[in-house]
Amino acid sequence: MKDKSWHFYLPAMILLLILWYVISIIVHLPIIPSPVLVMERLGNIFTQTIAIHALYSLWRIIAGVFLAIITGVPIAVMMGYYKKCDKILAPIVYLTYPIPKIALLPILMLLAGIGELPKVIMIFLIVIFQVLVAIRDSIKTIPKEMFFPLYSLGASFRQIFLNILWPAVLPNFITSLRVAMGTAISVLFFTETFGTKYGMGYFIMDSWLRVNYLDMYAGIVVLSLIGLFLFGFLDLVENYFCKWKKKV
Amino acid sequence: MKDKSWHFYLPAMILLLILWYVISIIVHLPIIPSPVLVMERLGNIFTQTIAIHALYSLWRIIAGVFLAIITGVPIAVMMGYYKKCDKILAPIVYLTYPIPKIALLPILMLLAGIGELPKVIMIFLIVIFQVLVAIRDSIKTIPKEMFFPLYSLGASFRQIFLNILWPAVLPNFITSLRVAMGTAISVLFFTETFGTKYGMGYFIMDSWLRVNYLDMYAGIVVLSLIGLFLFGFLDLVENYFCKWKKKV
Amino acid sequence: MITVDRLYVRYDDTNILEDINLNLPTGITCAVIGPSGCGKSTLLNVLAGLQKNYQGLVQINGANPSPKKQTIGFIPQNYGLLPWLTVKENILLGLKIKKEAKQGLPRNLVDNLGLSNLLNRYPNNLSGGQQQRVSLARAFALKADLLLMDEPFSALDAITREEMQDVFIDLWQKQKVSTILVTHYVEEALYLGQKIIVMTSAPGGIYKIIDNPLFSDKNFRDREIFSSLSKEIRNYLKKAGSKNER
Amino acid sequence: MITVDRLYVRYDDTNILEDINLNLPTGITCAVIGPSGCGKSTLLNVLAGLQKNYQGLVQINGANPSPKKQTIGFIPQNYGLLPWLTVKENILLGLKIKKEAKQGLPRNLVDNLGLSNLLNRYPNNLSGGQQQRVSLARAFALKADLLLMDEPFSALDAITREEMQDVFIDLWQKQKVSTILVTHYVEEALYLGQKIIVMTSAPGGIYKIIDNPLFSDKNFRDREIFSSLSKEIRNYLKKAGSKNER
Amino acid sequence: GSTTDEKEVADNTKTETLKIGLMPDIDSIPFIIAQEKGYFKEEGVDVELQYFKSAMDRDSALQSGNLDGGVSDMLAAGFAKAGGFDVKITSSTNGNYCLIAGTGNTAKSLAEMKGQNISVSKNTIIEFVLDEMLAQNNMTEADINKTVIPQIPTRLEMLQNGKLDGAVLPEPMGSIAVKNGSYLVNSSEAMKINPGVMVFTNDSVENKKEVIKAMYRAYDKAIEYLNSTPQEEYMDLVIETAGLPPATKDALVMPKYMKAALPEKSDWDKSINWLNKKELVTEKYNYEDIVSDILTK
Ligand SMILES: Nc1ncnc2c1ncn2[C@@H]1O[C@H](COP(=O)(O)OP(=O)(O)OP(=O)(O)O)[C@@H](O)[C@H]1O
Ligand SMILES: Nc1ncnc2c1ncn2[C@@H]1O[C@H](COP(=O)(O)OP(=O)(O)OP(=O)(O)O)[C@@H](O)[C@H]1O
Ligand SMILES: [Mg+2]
Ligand SMILES: [Mg+2]
Repeated sequence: MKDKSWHFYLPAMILLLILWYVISIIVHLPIIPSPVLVMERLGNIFTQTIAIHALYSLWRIIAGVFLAIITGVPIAVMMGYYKKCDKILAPIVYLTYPIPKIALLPILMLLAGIGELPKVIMIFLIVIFQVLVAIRDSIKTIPKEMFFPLYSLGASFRQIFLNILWPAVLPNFITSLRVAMGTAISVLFFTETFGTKYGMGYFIMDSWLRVNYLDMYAGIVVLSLIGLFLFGFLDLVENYFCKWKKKV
Repeated sequence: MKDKSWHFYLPAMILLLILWYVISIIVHLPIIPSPVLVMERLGNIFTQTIAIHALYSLWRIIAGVFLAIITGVPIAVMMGYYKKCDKILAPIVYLTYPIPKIALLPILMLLAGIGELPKVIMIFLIVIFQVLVAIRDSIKTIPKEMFFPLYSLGASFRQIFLNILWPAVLPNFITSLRVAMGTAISVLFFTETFGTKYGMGYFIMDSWLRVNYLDMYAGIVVLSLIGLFLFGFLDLVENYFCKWKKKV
Repeated sequence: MITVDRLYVRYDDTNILEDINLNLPTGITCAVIGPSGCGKSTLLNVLAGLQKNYQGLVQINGANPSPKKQTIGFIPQNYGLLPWLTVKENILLGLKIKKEAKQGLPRNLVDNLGLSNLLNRYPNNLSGGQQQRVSLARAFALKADLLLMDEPFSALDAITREEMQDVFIDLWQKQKVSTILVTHYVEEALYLGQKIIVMTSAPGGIYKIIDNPLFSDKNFRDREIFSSLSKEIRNYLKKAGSKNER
Repeated sequence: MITVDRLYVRYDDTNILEDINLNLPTGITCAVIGPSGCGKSTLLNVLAGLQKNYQGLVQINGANPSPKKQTIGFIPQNYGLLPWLTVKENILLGLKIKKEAKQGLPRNLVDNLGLSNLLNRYPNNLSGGQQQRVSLARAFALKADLLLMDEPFSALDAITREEMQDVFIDLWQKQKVSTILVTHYVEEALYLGQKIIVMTSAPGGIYKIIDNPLFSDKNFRDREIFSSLSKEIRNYLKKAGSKNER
Repeated sequence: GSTTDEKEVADNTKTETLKIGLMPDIDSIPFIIAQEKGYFKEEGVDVELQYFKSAMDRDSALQSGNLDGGVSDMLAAGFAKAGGFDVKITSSTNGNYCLIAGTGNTAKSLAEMKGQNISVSKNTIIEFVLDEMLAQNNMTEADINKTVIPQIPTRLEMLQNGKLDGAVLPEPMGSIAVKNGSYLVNSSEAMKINPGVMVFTNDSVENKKEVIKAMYRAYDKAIEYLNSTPQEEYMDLVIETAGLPPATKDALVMPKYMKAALPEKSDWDKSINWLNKKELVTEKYNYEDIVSDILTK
């Protein structure tokens, strides 16, 4: 966290706030409220209102992404490592990836009801493909010589996974998680608009509908901070696990 | 295209169709129509109706992704290569990436109206971050020894870009485009629902609101095929430019 | 017992190895020497079970080469260290995989190879010669049935090289492990190989197999036969190389 | 004219190079020899302008080492080939960057290095020795002001190595290019170096600089002074190595 | 007399386009007819109809100046006003919102639906209508279980498949559900509340007064046409243009359309009360604050 602490973000934050402020003054419409007013509103409603929404969203994102990881990584590893697996699964992935998951929402609700499950599943469905494609492709870029030491030791697949596939893919995996997190946050807008009264997606959408732009922007700010928090967490993970990459 | 031709996809297609068929029989509701009926409908309406929608969507996706590439790649390269650039821009990216772009629709409409422009910009805004993060991260993973031959020749930045950065990053770039394409397709649902009567997003949404599930599924099938087409195109590009990667 | 019978290896449409025949009893050390690009590494890869695309019969102790059955200590030409493991972890990797890690780091070996101060470094932060010694340590620690070494001392200076050669000789004398090593140095071949195989290039084949009386003789340079034998081998090498283009 | 004055290089908190002082006139060839991990590659990196983190004065023809001002032919220890370029493109890379590619591939050089049949291959499909020769071709094609070679012949068999050494000597005699090469072989140092620098390790320093009368003498092995000189250098090496741990 | 009047208007407004946002519901039908039958042209106005799939997109377009006005409702107008957008209600429209009991639900009245799942979209006209119905039955929100599902087709689908006990649906979806075997419990029409309105930005009301008036004349012509023509004659066209389900044709009985008129004051009072009570809007806007008398002046 050394170089990703407050004074890493502070200048950028201030810059963005100034930019926002200037635009809000130029446009001078309630559709772009001044950041001062938004921050004020945020301060007023955070603890009573937004905090609970943020927690709901956080849990759904984490659950969805977690599900995507534990099912996506094994499949991706198999696809990247075993040509045969790839031959069978790649066309299925290529065919199903572009299916617009949002259009499947009615089916999902029909099958999974309107509780927490379909929301998590929707995040899962969208994120898993990104994890899948990124990991599969990055396993394929490992030069085959990299495997020789382990092959020549007669390593089992598990050992190859632990000693080569996983460490080699980790940086790309974290990148794909970064991308997926961003997507997961966007997806909240589909998933948190039905069958719930909580979640940042619900909150922002509701504020929008109510033409309450102050609330809406306060929500956007909080969502960005959630994203920032998740990104920062990934940075920590990367620093910890990819020590060997550190350049002098 | 050798190993990505029809007989690459055919088994998967048949499998998915069978799966779909079985589910449609089990559920037995109009919301999951039989693929036979959908294909029939697709055959009937493709040329008069869907083709034009598909073309509109294709152009918007390509325009948005193209914009994202020509602005995103240079920024990402600077960020990945120059530590200082990264120091300045990374926090901005980290802060703005999680901002839900959909919530910015009012602002976008304010700035760009409701014609083609905001649709392309929306795709651009969502895709550029994925390209940015992926390329930046992958440039950072190039081992520094890789640069030595060019450094020792006193190469200019342009030469380093052309000879190292670009070829080294290309495979990851294509992966990120694959992921981004999938996202771009999902985004159609926000972007094509206002100010237009064309586009697959519009078509599917319209069919949905009309409770015309046959049309809706026909649209989903076409959208998947568009995705497939774009993926196949990326495969071709990869095969062509990454010849050196081919394994024996 | 290593048996190779009519071995052919081809990439694309050209033969890399052609009609290789070999019979090496267990416990022998054998030096392979030959022109650049003649297929020495390829031959080692076949024996290590890494190159599976070949024609002909290859057997190690009566079975196909398979690292699951035999314990093979393999030192590839580019050292084959894993960049995300420290030196220590890299050395222990083989033992870990063979489920013998509990016996711990072979301190003696590590000392002899001059690695004691580098144990917590990552390979990227080592010099070429240091990396090569880590690779040696990994293979030697294994107590392998078969040792395959591809130019194992190439990145070492003359003095260190000789010390490492002695480490190997010691090891061999204790464990009598069958060894095939590729080398570019006639002297090295004469010191370390009971048999010396000279290969021809394009396509790679066996030009001559020489029985070497100088093996493991510390003073082999001073023996009478040394200069005649080394001249002979250099001659073979020249002929083998000029037979075709490199 | 290469001037090095009180050069220090450190990683983390340990000195890798300590108090290096050197004065080499233009057009000289100089062989560097020293124990594994003593800092030879680091020294070359400093001279090539790749390692910028150093203390002390380093000047090449009166200016800081900078590949933009001088044309430097650099052969790194790991060959430094770009995997996405064919052999031909790799060889031409230097010329292209120095904007002299229009003169085309130096056919003669490529023939002498035995690469004519490999021009359309990618580096990953080459043997170690072949890769090294491609790296040599790239550096030699450049008509460099300064040639820095890190163990340039280490992956070549004895015969090929001697041929390549002669290619270098030819080149040097035509262009009188200042050269610093790292080698592990006393013989190689004696054949290719007008001066021979012996380094100590941990931290790396200069132990001795020897003027070598045997330089470029094809029959240097038969000269009287050869065996005494090579004994002397081996002795220095031993002392330099034992001074500290490797 | 009237012909010269029209000419004058036509001359004044030749260059000005009126952009109106529509949604796929029956309020939009008169506009489609007026466009198709050329009534707008006859009145000399250039009206551009923009179709939206969600209220949010429509409101964003309105608030970002891409529309002059649109088919909307009193609650949206109240929200906009509170959000700082000066909008004016200019007339009431003819929407209808139905409370439907799901398939297999035996309830025949709201009172019998105590404790059941009733689906609405939150903070919208839909929820407002349901709350009004509850109030009429002396019930409160706590008596039922409100389930939020914003997408209308999804609500319909869940209702028809027995995943919901009830739902409030706009026309023509309500009629379609009834046609498919669900039971119509109550409707806004039956309760004589009508929160559906036309909304214009204050800017347009002030600067395009004549254009809007001309537009309303064409609108009234369309209403005359609608009320005097059998619905088979125009239904196909309307379904196609508005984006309504094909089933509308058989299921929907067109309501008696009213000519453009100012909305009832009581409807506005109910709406703003509801907004205030739910603390969605704090100010209590008067009928006069928000309704423009452009039609009557
Ligand atoms: N993937 C490949 N595709 C085509 N040819 C290859 C491939 N790999 C190696 N070769 C060729 O096979 C031959 C043998 O290679 P190998 O690496 O076995 O040589 P070697 O004897 O080890 O040479 P060196 O002493 O230079 O290491 C070489 O001519 C090389 O060009
Ligand atoms: N990134 C690094 N971090 C820390 N120490 C390093 C790093 N790179 C090199 N070293 C150390 O610096 C010393 C000199 O390395 P260098 O590569 O210059 O040695 P060398 O003389 O070329 O050795 P060799 O003959 O084995 O190639 C070595 O001891 C090495 O461990
Ligand atoms: Mg080899
Ligand atoms: Mg070195």
